[in-house]
Amino acid sequence: MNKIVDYAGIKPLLKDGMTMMIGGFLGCGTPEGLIDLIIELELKELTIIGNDTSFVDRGIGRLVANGNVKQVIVSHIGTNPESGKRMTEGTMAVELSPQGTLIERIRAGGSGLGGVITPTGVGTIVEEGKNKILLAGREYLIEMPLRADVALVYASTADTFGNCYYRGTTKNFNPIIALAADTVIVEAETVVAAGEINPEVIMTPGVLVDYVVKGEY
Amino acid sequence: MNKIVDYAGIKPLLKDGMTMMIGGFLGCGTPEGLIDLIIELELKELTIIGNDTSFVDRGIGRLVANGNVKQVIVSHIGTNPESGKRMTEGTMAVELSPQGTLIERIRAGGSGLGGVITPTGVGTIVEEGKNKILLAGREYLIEMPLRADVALVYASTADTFGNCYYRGTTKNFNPIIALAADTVIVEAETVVAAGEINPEVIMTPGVLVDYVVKGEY
Amino acid sequence: MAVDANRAKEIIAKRIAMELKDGQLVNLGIGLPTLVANYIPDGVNVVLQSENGMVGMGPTPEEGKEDKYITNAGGQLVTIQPIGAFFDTAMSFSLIRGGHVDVTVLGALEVDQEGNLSNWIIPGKLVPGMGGAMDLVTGAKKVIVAMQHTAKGELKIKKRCELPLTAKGQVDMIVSELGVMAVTAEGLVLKEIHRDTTVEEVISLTEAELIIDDNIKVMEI
Amino acid sequence: MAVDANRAKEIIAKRIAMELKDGQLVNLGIGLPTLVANYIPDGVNVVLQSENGMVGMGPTPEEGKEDKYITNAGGQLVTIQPIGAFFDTAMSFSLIRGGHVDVTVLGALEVDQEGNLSNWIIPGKLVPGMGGAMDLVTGAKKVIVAMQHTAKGELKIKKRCELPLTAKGQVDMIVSELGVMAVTAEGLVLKEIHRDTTVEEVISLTEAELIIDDNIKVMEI
Repeated sequence: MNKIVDYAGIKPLLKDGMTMMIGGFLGCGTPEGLIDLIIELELKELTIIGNDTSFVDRGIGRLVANGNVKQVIVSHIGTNPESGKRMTEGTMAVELSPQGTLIERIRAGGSGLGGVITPTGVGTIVEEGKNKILLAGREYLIEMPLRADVALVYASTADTFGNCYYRGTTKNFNPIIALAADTVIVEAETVVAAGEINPEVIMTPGVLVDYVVKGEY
Repeated sequence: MNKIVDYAGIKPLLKDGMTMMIGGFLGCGTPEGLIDLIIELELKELTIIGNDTSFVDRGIGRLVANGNVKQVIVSHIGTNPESGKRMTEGTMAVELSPQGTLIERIRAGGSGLGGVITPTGVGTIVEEGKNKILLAGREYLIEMPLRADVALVYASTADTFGNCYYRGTTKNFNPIIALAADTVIVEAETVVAAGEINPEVIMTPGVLVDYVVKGEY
Repeated sequence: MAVDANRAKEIIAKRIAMELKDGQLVNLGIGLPTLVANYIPDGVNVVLQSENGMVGMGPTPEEGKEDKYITNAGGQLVTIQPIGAFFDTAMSFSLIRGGHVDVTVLGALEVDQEGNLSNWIIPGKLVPGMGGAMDLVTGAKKVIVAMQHTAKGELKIKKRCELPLTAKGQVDMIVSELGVMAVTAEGLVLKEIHRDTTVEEVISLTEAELIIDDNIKVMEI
Repeated sequence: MAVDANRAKEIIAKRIAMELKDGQLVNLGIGLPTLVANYIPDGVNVVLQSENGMVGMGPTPEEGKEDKYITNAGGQLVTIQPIGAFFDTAMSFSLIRGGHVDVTVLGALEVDQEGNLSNWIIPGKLVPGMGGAMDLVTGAKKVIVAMQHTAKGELKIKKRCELPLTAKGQVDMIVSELGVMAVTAEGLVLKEIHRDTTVEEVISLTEAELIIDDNIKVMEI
């Protein structure tokens, strides 16, 4: 089973209005070639789930600045002035979720768990509109799982079966979003034959991956 | 900071009545030297949390057969006739938790989450006495976190700072229990200097580990 | 139709193997379900999961090539295929509970016409524990029960399970040596029978109410 | 006592560095808290966490030795020490929320005598988002606020925070260029003051009610 496609092969999979999870932390570990593709396709009304909106000229930040995005669900927008501007103008909705809560919501969505029971946000405006629960004498929020139509994953190395290895701090959200989307697309810096990645360092097994594209970054 | 001790150095840490998490899956990835130590110390009234009670002559199974155990919290006891016998006699209590629920309960205990919201067990006797919750139209159980006084971890390789690498299927419960105990003791097949394990393959960072003993198995 | 246990198991395993599709992630329970791996058609490559922490599980190692740190969920020595990966039990059950396992095949003590399954406890007699079975039956996309149609004369395909359940209403398909049954909104539908039995015999050996499929077929094994 | 911002930050960072103990896992927020790393005493080896996915974070790489795939939570290039490890964000916040981080040092817009902290939003003006701050303040064993005592004449150590909170009642210690305050069950206790200020001056620049410690000391920096 060979999952390798080129960027042209990815185009039909990306559509207006989709919810997309995108890996990366301030752009480190974001599949920039897939970002290019979204801009080239002039996609509209996207909902983007990721850690942050990065910088204006990098990763998710480029999609925000380019006007592809209807809504973001992230933990931080402070490094991208376009995000604040669009939020204030009312042209882009922003849901802020604490980073640890956000990653657990994605993990829950990908792991069949019905929600996340976290102390983070109790007593703050983050708790507004959410279920609270008292367990073993402590108050917690119940935060709801997140899933997406598509996950755009950056891998340092992927094999033709889709197994992924993430080097350094590129791991961040990538192995978690690969659990939580209907279609998982990997942009890999290096592509190798199945079996060439040590099975001990694979964080995303290929069974989770639908397509692998060789990155041009 | 050198965390290396010998078995004698571990002895004062292990006491009657403790709750212990022990790594391994049917004995694969269990620190047998630390099991020996518990037997040698003739510890009593232990509560053991682990995947299963293994076989009579292996891993947690040896503690059950030797009478060190007051209670087990596991997903399976079928491979160890001593477990069923002691449960029937009433000399050992058995709490059965579905495997995926059990590992999430330990992960929750080690990750500051207040519980686990899982569909597993709904409509079965597993739900007895537990909170149920309806979220997004589906019914879930709320399963409570688990923590222990001590985690007994098996690692293939540990460094002097406590960083751990687990080979093959020895991973199982080991990296998760290392999050969820007040004291974490690692028995490593191989011990190396700090920095000799590739930081990409470390599943348990040394900051979680209190003691490392070179395994004699 | 009278066949011995080994022949019955072979029929069941062969038929279930035909359900598997190329590229699927499959979890086979201990015992009879494990035999399914022997009959997977040429050209169909499935990925086997072992819930202790592996995908891409391969067969028993050749003598001299055993690795004591590569074991399956039954504790036996196995191998890993080139497409495989190792991980911890939390990740393993993210795959299982999260719906990433396409097919799970499990044995049963009892199964019923509403798709309920009992396979982990006989109170007061046998308490092995559920292991990963509850999560597998709850989380896998397709749940196939592999079982001999009766056990020592007892009917095991019930109107309603009497033993404690493994999961409620999660079974999709039951395959026995006599036939193939599908759990549907209308009830339990007999879709196929073995060439050496009759619909009447299957009905007589089944406590559940069976709906006979209009296009009932002979098992192609 | 009038010092410029750089000197104030140096005082704060030096004093907080004295709180750190050998072997602790420490998370330093962006900005002023990052400076703490420059003043850690000899013989004290702490492990720095970067919440994007690393423990054992080292300093900025030498020129020519940068690795674009080793970055900190501010997106800057860093290095990893021999005792370090990389992991994903879920593991990173298991460490944080799970109480494995011994000390976190963060900046503040406001902090109050009940240990409340506001540092992530000024509604209608500045909405950077909380990033990992809410989890850090909720989960870390010891929360130290590093802040200049006042900002443009505004008193920032309040009776009660007016801005939206980052977390409720989680702050343990506040260190400013004027002194060291501890949040206790009795209230906010002034434990130390800088040698160039007076208790009266600190009180006058603090909106919160300060309890003066019987054994109040001069900051040893």
